[in-house]
Amino acid sequence: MRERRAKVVKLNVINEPKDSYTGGKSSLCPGCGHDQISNVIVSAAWDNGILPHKIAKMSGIGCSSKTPAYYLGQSHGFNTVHGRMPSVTTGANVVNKDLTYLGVSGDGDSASIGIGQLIHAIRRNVDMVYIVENNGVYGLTKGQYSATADVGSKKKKGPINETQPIDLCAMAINLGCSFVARSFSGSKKQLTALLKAAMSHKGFALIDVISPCVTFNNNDESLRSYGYVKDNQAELHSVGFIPHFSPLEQVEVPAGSYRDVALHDGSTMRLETISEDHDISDAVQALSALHKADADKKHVTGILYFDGEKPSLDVDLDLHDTPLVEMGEDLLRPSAEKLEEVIASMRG
Amino acid sequence: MRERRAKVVKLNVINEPKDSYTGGKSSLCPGCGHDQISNVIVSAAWDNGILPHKIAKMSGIGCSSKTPAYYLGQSHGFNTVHGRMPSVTTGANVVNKDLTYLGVSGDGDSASIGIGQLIHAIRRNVDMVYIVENNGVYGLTKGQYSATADVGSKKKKGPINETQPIDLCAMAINLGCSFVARSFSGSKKQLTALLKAAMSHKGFALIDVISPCVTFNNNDESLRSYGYVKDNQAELHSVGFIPHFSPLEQVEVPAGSYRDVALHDGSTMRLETISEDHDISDAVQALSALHKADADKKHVTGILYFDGEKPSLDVDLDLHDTPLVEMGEDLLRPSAEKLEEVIASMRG
Amino acid sequence: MTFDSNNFKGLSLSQDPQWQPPQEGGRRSWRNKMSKIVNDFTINIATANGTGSQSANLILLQTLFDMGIPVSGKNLFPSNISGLPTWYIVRLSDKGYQAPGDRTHIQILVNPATWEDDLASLEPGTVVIWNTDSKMEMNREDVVSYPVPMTKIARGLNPKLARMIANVVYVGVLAELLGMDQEVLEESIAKQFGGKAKAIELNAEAARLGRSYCAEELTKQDDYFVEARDIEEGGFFIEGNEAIALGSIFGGIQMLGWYPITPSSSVCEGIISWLPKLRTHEGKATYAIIQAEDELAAAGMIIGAGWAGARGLTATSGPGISLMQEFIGLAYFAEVPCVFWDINRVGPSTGLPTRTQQGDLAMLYESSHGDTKHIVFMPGTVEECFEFGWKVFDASEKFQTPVFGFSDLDLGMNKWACRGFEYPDEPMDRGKLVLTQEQMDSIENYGRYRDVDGDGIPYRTLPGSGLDPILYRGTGHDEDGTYSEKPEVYYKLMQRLGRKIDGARDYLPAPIIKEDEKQEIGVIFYGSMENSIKEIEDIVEEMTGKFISTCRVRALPLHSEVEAFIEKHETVIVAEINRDAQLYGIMRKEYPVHLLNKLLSVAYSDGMPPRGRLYAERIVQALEEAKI
Amino acid sequence: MTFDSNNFKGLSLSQDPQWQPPQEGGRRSWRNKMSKIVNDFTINIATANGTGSQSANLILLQTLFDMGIPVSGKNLFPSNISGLPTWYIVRLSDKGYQAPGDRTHIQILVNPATWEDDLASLEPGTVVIWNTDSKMEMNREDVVSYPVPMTKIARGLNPKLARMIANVVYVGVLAELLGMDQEVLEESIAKQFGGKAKAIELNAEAARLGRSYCAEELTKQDDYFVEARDIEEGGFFIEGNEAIALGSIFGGIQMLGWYPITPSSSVCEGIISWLPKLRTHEGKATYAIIQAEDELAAAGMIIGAGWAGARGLTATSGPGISLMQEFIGLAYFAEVPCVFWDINRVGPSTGLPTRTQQGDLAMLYESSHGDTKHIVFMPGTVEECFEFGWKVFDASEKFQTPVFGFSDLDLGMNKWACRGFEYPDEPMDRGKLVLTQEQMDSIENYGRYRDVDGDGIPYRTLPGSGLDPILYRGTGHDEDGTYSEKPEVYYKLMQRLGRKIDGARDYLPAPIIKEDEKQEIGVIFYGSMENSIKEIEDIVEEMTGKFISTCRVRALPLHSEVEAFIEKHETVIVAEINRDAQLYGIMRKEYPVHLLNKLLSVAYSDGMPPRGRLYAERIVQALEEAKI
Ligand SMILES: Cc1ncc(C[n+]2csc(CCOP(=O)(O)OP(=O)(O)O)c2C)c(N)n1
Ligand SMILES: Cc1ncc(C[n+]2csc(CCOP(=O)(O)OP(=O)(O)O)c2C)c(N)n1
Ligand code: SF4
Ligand code: SF4
Ligand SMILES: [Mg+2]
Ligand SMILES: [Mg+2]
Repeated sequence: MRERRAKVVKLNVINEPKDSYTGGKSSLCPGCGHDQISNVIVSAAWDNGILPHKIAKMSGIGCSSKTPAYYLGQSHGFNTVHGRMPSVTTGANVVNKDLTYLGVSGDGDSASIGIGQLIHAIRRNVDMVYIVENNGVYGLTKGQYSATADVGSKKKKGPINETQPIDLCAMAINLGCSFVARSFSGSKKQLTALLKAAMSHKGFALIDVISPCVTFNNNDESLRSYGYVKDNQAELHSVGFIPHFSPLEQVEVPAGSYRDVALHDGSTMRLETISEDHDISDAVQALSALHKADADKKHVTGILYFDGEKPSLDVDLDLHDTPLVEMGEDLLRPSAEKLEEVIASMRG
Repeated sequence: MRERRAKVVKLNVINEPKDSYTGGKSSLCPGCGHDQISNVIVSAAWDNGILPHKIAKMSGIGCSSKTPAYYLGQSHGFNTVHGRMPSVTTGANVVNKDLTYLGVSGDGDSASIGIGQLIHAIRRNVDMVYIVENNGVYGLTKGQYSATADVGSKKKKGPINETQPIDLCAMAINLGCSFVARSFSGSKKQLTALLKAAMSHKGFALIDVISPCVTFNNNDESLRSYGYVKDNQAELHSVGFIPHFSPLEQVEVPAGSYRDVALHDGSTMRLETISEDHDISDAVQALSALHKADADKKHVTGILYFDGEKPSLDVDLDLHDTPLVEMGEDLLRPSAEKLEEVIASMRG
Repeated sequence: MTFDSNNFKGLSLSQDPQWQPPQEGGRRSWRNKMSKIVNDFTINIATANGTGSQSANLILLQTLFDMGIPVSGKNLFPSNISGLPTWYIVRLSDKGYQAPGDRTHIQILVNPATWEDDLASLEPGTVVIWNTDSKMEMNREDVVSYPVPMTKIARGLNPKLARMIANVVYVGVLAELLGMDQEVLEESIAKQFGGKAKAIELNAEAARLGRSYCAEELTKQDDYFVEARDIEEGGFFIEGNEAIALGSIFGGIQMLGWYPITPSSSVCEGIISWLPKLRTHEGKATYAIIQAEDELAAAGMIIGAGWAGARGLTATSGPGISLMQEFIGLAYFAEVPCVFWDINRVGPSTGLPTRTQQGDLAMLYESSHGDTKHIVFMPGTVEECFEFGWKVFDASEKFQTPVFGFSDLDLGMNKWACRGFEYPDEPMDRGKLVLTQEQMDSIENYGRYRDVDGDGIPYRTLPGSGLDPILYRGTGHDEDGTYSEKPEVYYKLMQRLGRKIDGARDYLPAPIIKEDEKQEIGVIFYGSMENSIKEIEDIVEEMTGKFISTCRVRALPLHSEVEAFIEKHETVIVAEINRDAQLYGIMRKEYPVHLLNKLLSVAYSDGMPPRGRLYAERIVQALEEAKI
Repeated sequence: MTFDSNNFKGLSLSQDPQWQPPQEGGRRSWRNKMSKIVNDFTINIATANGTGSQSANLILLQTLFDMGIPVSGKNLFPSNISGLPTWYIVRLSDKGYQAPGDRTHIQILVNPATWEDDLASLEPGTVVIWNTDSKMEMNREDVVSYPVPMTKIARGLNPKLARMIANVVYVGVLAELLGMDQEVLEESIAKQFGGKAKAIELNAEAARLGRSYCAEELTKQDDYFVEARDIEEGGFFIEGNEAIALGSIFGGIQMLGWYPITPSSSVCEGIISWLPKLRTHEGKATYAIIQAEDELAAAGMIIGAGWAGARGLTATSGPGISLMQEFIGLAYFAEVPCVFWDINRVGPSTGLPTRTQQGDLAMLYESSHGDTKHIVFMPGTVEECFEFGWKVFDASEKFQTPVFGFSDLDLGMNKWACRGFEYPDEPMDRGKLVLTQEQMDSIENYGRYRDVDGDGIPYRTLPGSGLDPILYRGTGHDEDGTYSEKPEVYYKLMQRLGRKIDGARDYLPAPIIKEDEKQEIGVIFYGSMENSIKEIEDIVEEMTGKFISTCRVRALPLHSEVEAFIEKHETVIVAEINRDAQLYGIMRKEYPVHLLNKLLSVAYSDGMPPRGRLYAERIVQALEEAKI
């Protein structure tokens, strides 16, 4: 009998194959930026060698927020309600601080209905990664404008979109967020590196990822009509027809330089990677870089701000080393004597 | 018969006495900073010569939000729900753009429950004045910490208050708010000037006013216990005893210099008025000034940022000149012929 | 290990857990029967969303409609954007039945993802038109099989758009098979693509190719046919949500504050698209539209608008209603007019966002904490969607209170045949507004919250008018609006509010009652159940030999005629689309006990539009149980 | 022109709009009567908040209590911080009545702001002890007037603190007038001020001065006296909210997420102050406390904690409950344990934040959109506040669902006499948790949402355990937790959830039933009404000669014994503190019709704690009307 050669499966530092980090089949539109981010999550978690079941996948509601079903199938997760993932994660985090909390949200979820919770999670420095899959639109409800920056630089604006977009990175830096980065769904290498760093960071790590919506985010006014499509056969199309796109090509921009990326709708977007001179501990410098990029109609990517010293919420709370969820009745229920003492003190 | 000399009543440009701008008797604690702000509102509205009934007083919930009862008795107003005054004001504003909307809120109302609405009203550039009567605590619910900066510089912090405060001015500047100022309830002159300017501004004007809570905001850990008081007879005091204080003395700080103000609890606070060189059109400069002030444990006051060009929401909406509320059925209900046209178009 | 994947397989109409296949003996042998079945069958089209099947299905629907055939279409779509299973159910019924029927008679199989389950769930004898290019097998012998190379035909026309055009091919096949008028079909295609000549041509050609493929390659082996009928003049298709949008505009909407959520978004998007055409004055807007940051803000905005004296509206669905609870209480207590449309989808929580239900009714009626009670309008047809679209504003301003419109995904997002809309027959009722000093002087003892007329409805002034200003508030207040914690002031205020809403009862739309002479069995229902009631009636009659009277409730609080209806009948069933019998519950709470004795409930909800047989069987069962 | 000002004048107990002064003939001439009235009268103390009167009043209460006299105190305070009118009502009653009585017997007048109204509302013969330094007039001849220069006496002691000490002076006057034990009084002062010697001395001296002023300058002209009684061992005073706080801690609370709101804040502040003392391990916390940014976040946090496997709790009041609606639906549908305490204040909207009501009950029971139903615990005593404080956690984890605790301002923020707390008599019930692979293997066909045991309650694993991970969601899901829109999957899930909550009925605290032999009249009530029921019983008996049975409901869904109670009695009245008869409404919805025939409702709410006579009269009236 011939010896069967086992197929060589690459393992990570904790001897897990990459398969242990994958999830279900995506039901997003072909070409959606969000799927690229899901792939990065799989890679980064595998690279980092975290036990899959020690990760908690959290999300709100939206196309982006559906993605936890498409990665880390061995992790528990919670696809919560629209815009309120931060609070649910906060509650989970403080009772089980030993998990790695990986939150995924959309720009609608984060910058509109959820902005209050996002701000307060940042303020508390909850130990979690928070990825905004930012496409400038409400994907799942079919293309209404969201409150964040446009992905396409030449987007024509309807009256509503005159409204100044919210730059979540600038907001976070201003709030003293302990880790703030921006990236692009098509920059796999950069994003993987950022995500790995974020997962290792103790504290709140915001990664705002530009993640084009191939179905609704395009230059035309009629983008809000579900039937609109973007190739030159546009007018031949039917109600409810969503063309298939391939994912955007990988773009990696060296530190300090920029690249123009062509989007599906034909527009381009300028990505600049922040230079190596950038002092990530200087909030004002980071804000200034963002304001400048805004004025120049480009997006600056990379780690923008970092503060490794800020204690995270679980530390502030002075919790016992054992996660609260692992404590038994002996620690959770005071003794009968204690009750007697309490009552005695009341009797005065 | 002798001629009776009428008492001379000072009138403003529209021939109204100041009395036309006053309100009911305050029920706040004696010495509360909020009452000083109410007085400034009366003066500024009178000075500006706005018809009292053309002002709309809006507020949320809190000690601060009660104050609309104490000024502008001839104006309609709406004391809404906690943290949601911006949306109510937005709705009112777009249907009657001819009123001057004067919103008053607290730091709990604005920086916690209401921060999302505040941000989005700023983003839309709703034409209103928004005063935050900022005391660093929840006054009406008896002294819990709020999410904003402390008024006292030496405040001892309990575990919760390790959390980094939110600087609403910095947040607003970052969002591109069209008018951002900071002041102090005891700086009547400065505050009056700022408020008059804000009322004349077309767009969203944020004035963050440091307004000490004499009852709950003090340096001691036990400040959250209702019974705590702040003079040297502290331990003699009873449950539910609230000492009476006189309002803080007026402090006017010349541009570019600073002054240390003694608060009721014995702590001091450093107020610096922003220098005349400050370029109010430069957001990054303003942010930098705020970040610096924060590092130096002082408060910088004055107009911090201004953008007179940004169109306000009502302009964005391309509204007819006649306020919507003044339109009759002729303009509001399309004709029967129009309905026929609609139906015909449906029949295809 | 479990996580969600795309398992949407096998949604079929006969999946009600209670449903039983007909007994062996009862099964007719389809091959022997040669009688024609005309205009009385159901076509189920299984595709994936994002493929453009929606427009093919609408062409089919329009063609049948324009031939004068009573037809309805239901779109069962998933909660995503592209690639997941979607079913479209076309019901032809000379009797006018609009519910999805009991079974599928003709199945179009295009989607490999649900192929096997769809096929497995068919009854013997079903006609199956299937895409031979889908690489799936047709492994049933007991169905009438029509294989069609849909993709190949489409690819021949335009390779790039084959995925899309393949859908029109099956429309062509159906046209030939059932005998649809080619001219009408081509007109429908032209309607569907507006003026776009190239698209019209492409699609018409695809339909023709489907048609000729059928004529040339297939032999008719089934009994299903369509026949043209007399055409009702002037009818058209419209979604309930668009009808509400138009109604709102003819109701003088001044402010729309909204946040997107399925299935309500199209109310707002309808308003947004029609307003510029209908309500521009001197080139400027006579309305304001704001997409809010969330539902709380949307509610706040319309309350602000109402406070300022304008007609504000928002539309949302369950999750939004939950988020608006606090604000709704404010509007109730401070007496601010404003309109909320709830287009119900399946709850609780995020639930099934693209499925239908009447699950929010109880919540609307008693929205917010404390003692509250609200006015709810419940349209059952697209015509009523338009009518109530403007009437809600009058009610809200008349009673100075938040008013709900209540519809659902089924009524709101499907296209329904419509006879037309009646122009409002009354001028706008702005309620007890005091606009001038003269008016003010004529009111004895004015106070914002004083019940001057004894009907519980006070007068009000507007900001900016200079007349009797007050500080509105959500806290306790006396008749002048002044803050008060006095027990008797609060008690009196709450009693008045109670009387005010109660007094709206008979002002609100009366129920639509169809009475059988015998007055034995009554069925009370509401909203989109209107589309199933005729079939329910007929099946109950068929099963029991008894005729039923029906009473369609159209508003809360309940009109006195509803009570009279119950009074008259021996037994009355309340049929609704939810688990907890929500309208029945309201009646149990409010009606005299002697009426409750004859009140039975049939409540059922699984996300599907109400099927006639299912409700009929449950009604019969309830009647039988009640007799024991 | 109207806006709110400080008009809090004249809150008196007899201001019920239905209340009528006794008829002329019935009025006893107080000057002739010389009989002693012992331990059976009501003292009303009218002050302003922020003056320190609260501690004087607590000293008075404690003194009476320590003399063994059954006594209760109600604090009627305004919704502000300082300077507005406040009334404190002390009821002495050997019969144990704890409701505010029908009238004031002794009035302490200190507050000029309400002076005139307070005075005007007194019945002839009332004793009035008034501060002659208040610059107000005493213009009634028909009362027993005791003028006392309270401020002057206080100023003599400590001029700076005179405003505060003046309050203790009236306590001293009362002590002398009624015959209170000086030693007990001084002990009470010592208790009140903990170890603070200076404060004790100052206040004791003020009380002594008041006492001697009374002895020396006033002549007793009234009939009111106190007499010491046998002291029940070990009793103490505690607020309901603090009892809940302690109960939660002995229930093993792991996470508190909260947002301040009156009257619930003191639940959280109680937890916050006790936890470090009771639940520190190796110098570290075994709990996490977060003051959230709003109620939505507080709800989210405890849901996150529950999802992760911990016991999370929040406490709020009506407005917070409204804001939490969406999240509550998520917890219901995704089956996440978490505990919500609603300390009811007066709604709707912001309402009367410092007044009491049972107005949120109906909302709690059916919280959130769609079909839902929830478990509600309703303590009626401080002992139960403690007991239910821990039991809610067990119920929530057992049934994997949000559980409500329902209390109100009256029970929550007043001090009540308490006999003590019983240590939990059962170990913590963490429900069907699968913690090991072994356990997992022993379950046949595990699925997060599979009803393995037939009780509707599935098993669950925890994040981090490595056992059967799933993605929790608020959308439709099958038994494995996988996303599903299938009709039969949804239907089955909703039926199971229905059964699960329904199944909790008899697990929950049974009603407390006190049956009269005749079983003629039953009264059903709940919560803080417990404190008025005895008096209601006695007055009804006095008025009708009939004895009543009582049934205090302690949880929803309703225990089967409640139904049995109704079954047994001829007529049953449901008495509650709201406008819309909320518990009665739930019974109308759920009970068989034959029971409804005998069910009557007495619902009343004006912000005041329930007065015995008011309810008794309405009960008698309801009984009479029912007989017609
Ligand atoms: C309370 C509530 N409001 C509205 C919705 C409807 N809704 C679902 S997804 C979504 C927006 C999602 O946009 P975003 O977060 O940007 O995600 P994307 O789909 O673009 O990835 C909305 C409004 C909801 N589910 N719940
Ligand atoms: C929804 C809701 N939650 C909580 C409260 C209770 N509440 C009343 S005022 C207040 C805080 C007010 O603080 P702030 O806005 O700073 O005003 P201040 O009293 O300090 O002026 C809170 C939490 C409420 N009224 N409504
Ligand atoms: S709609 Fe946009 S965001 Fe959503 S799945 Fe499709 S491409 Fe992605
Ligand atoms: S509690 Fe503080 S904020 Fe409120 S009125 Fe008193 S001093 Fe002012
Ligand atoms: Mg998005
Ligand atoms: Mg404050």
